[in-house]
Amino acid sequence: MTERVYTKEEWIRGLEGLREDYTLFVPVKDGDFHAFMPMNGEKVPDFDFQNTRLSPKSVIYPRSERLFEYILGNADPEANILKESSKDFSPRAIVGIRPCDAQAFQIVRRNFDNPEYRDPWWVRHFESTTLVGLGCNEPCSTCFCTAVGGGPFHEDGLDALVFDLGERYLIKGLTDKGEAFLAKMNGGKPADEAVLKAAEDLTASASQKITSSPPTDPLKGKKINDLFNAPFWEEVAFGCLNCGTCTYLCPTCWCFDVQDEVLGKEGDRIRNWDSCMFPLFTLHGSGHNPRDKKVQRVRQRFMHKLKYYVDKYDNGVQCSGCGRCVRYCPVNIDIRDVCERMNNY
Amino acid sequence: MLRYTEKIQETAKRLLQEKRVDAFIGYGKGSVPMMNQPLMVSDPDRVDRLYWDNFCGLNLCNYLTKRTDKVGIVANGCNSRNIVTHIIENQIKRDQLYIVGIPCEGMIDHRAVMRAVKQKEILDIQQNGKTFVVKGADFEETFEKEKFLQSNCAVCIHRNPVIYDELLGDLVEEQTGVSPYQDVEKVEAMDPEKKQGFFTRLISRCIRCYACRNACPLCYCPTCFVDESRPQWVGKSSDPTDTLTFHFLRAYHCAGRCTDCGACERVCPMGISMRQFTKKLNKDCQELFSWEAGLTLDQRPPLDVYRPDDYNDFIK
Amino acid sequence: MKGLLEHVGVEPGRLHFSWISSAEATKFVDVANTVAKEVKALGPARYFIKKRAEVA
Amino acid sequence: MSDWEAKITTFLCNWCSYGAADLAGVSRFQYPPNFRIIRVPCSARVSPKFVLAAFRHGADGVWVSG
Amino acid sequence: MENPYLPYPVRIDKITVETEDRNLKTFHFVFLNPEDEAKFAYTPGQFAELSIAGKGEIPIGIASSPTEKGFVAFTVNKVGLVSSYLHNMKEGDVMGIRGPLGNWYPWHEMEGKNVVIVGGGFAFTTLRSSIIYMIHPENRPRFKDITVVYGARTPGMLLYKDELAAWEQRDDIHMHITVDGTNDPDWKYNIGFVPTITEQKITSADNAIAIVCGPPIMIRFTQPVLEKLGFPPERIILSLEMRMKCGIGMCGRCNIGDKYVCKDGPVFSLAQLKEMPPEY
Repeated sequence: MTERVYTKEEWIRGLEGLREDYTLFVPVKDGDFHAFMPMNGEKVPDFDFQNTRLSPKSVIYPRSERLFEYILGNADPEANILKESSKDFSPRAIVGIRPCDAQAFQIVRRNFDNPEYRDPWWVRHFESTTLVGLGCNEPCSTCFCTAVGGGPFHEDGLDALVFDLGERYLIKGLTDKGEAFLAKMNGGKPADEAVLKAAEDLTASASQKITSSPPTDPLKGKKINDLFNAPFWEEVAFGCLNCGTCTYLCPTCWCFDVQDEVLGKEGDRIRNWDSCMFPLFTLHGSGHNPRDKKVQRVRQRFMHKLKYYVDKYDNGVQCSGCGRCVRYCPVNIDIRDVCERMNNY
Repeated sequence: MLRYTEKIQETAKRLLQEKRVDAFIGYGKGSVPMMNQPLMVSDPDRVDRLYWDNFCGLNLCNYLTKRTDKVGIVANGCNSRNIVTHIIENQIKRDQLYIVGIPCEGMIDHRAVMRAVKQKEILDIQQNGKTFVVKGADFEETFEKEKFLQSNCAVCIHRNPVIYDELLGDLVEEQTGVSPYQDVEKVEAMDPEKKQGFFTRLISRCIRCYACRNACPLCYCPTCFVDESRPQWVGKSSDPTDTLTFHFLRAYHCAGRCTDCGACERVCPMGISMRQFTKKLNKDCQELFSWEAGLTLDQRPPLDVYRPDDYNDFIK
Repeated sequence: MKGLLEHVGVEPGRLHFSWISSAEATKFVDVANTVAKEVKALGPARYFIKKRAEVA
Repeated sequence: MSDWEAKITTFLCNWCSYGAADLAGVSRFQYPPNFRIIRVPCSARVSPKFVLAAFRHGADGVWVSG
Repeated sequence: MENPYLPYPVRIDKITVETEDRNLKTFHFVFLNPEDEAKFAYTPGQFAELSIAGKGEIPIGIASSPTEKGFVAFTVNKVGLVSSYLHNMKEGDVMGIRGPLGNWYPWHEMEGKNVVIVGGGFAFTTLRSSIIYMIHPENRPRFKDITVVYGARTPGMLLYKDELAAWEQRDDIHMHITVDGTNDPDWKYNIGFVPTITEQKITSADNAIAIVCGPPIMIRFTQPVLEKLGFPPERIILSLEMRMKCGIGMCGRCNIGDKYVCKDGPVFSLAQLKEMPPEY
């Protein structure tokens, strides 16, 4: 395992040098908040941030993605037959991804990469991406990664992890992908004991700072139908506007919609993010809608994250504790509060 | 503004006990600073969850649409104007409502506060009349409320509720001398190409989560035009033209009905200022029809009626 | 409608409204000429046209 | 750009302007050929969606006439 | 990497109008690449996504049986954007099918048992597939008595009329065809709702498995009838419908509790459904 120390200037220079080998996605200040954007010489990476507004899931799983293309008509023998769109699967790296967001990819992976089917776009994008994490020295008050099996310096799901030690960065390679990334990067020197000790202390103190953590273990023992019929859903759902903010900002929400778009004789089949908050999500052709009411949709979202996923994969909840939905829900529906209610029911 | 909390609780308790209403809709204190939660209370013993402060910017009218029971609701200026619009548009009946009016002094823009503390994490906010104190892990700063109003509140000239059954507190003095349409005028002065650039940039961040549409009390159509598939008016991807079409038509559907309550901007997770669309229409309504939405129950909105003296210069 | 379209940057001369009775063939021709002239003067539209979706 | 011809989507009221257009045709009046006419039962049938749809499909101009 | 979203190109070979209201048509598809037919190996009860370039995809139960070679058939009701477009397509047109998807009727468990099939309306498609499959000479010995109750609103709304008549003639299958009502004086079969006919004609649940497929209202009333006859919930098999996009358990919309209708279903036993939230 490589452990190297970089000054902050060296680090940025090192990243610049990697631009030939990787498309680098780095946090950039964009208006009021940060976003992961390709490092292209114009945008200055800014690693002094709490977390990006949108999760980096869009690097691997874009908001809208062209899947197939085709031509229409009768003249061409190839007409009406779908062809896979060509895609760039060259190496990418997300530098500065928070451990919670990296863990989220592991959660989502169980959906997109399973023994029966593999989603060709998600899997190839994921496999070509190196995740270089940045530990959280100062977790937010809305963070609860420790409650869902993560932590501010959690290594699972990352290929390399960066510790911000004030003046310098310590970077640890964690997987082959991470080691390859480090091997290509210029600068830095091997880490000494003192630095490693500092990183350890930082890890311990950061975890201490996470105060809100509803336990998620009791969820497993509950019965789906009991929770489903619990009386608190009406109250939880009252304020909900049924907008897609929570699902679109969430790093672990993966639901999508497939749409065909045609212009003249050419068409595309496009995949867009979708949200279980929208009534259209489950509307049948017949007009029947099994989740017609707001309360059913809100219940679906929380049950999916905190119960169905738990039962289906037996691998924790479908939440990485990033706290985005807590902060940005316009009506302040707090997943921690819902989790407590489910625990106590 | 905090002083209203107790009064709201008392009023709600009384109304529920006297069975004047089946439920009472107000705000509850949120679990994170600067976020409040719309709340419905039907048990008189649980009114202590009701709350009021400078962050009650979400429009409660959303929760009135097509209700059949009797409800009490807190209403400041813009809430009350939307209640009027709802009544005119037959979304709820006047006699179902018990409106508890609250003279409003403007809501604080949480984004501006976050900007002022350089996006550092805010742990607590204390509101003391004209100032408020923001506390974080390693800082504490005092700000003047006046400078941090939501942009729609800063130019609001209808702070007092226009319709109510009971008023909590004294009416506040309305602002005068504000010029509400400065930003619209700035855009109007641009040439078409500049305008195109301005709006393309404005909505470039949009992720089509429809929070603006859903937070808008005017958007209650059973099927929104973006969801229609036959014909499909607008594509569902994040394509810029589709996004622009969505914002354009959403705004247009609010023409003559928008009360500039600011809910759309407040809820936008990407911080898009979509009032740039609706305000232009508000300005046109003001100039062409001398109309502001939601001020009276006796008149239908201008795009709803025909009058022989309607402006028609644009017709050849 | 026209107001907002112009506001977002569609040139004023692209959208026209008129009232013509069924007997006013000459007025129809006049207006048609004006409309065509104004639109031609603006050149081809580039804005607000749905092109192939700009997606990943 | 010399061979470019404007495409103008035109919504005409069945009872008014469509009649006028018809009469113009019958009377052999000359008018420009740029219009793609859509007959509507009343010009009030034209919703803002239609106008936008026309622009989205690449119309250079839209003319609504009652 | 194999792409589970890529449809196999097919040509429409034959279109049959099934019902008097012309809203149901059966489409026979032939694969453009013969090797795709082998890949599309299915079992009765499964469904596939019919994919039309420029319009989208719809999940439809497979109406043909794997014992019928050279084509696959689907019976489609005209309701939405894609199905309406499909109804206007002609023989010879090219489109796509993607599948087979989902699970199937529990053929292993049904071996050596009596099979009761209860169907209503246009949900009869995968049941047709099942019947053809079971009465194939190779498979027939695997099952004991086969009883079918099939109903529609009127005689004109029955699917596969010729085949129904042919099955009626056979002595290795008991057919009970019924309609809700008819003015036809020559109607020679039953009149009455499916649950009623089921109650009259099915006499025993001994060693029997029931497959029920039909509109929700029919299922709701048939269920107690079967239970009264003595069918335990694990031996009542239902096929569900849901809005789907991907058909492979990824897009997230067709779940009922922790089960996806597209991947874990569409076939569930009543016993399974009782453990799931009633959200369908």
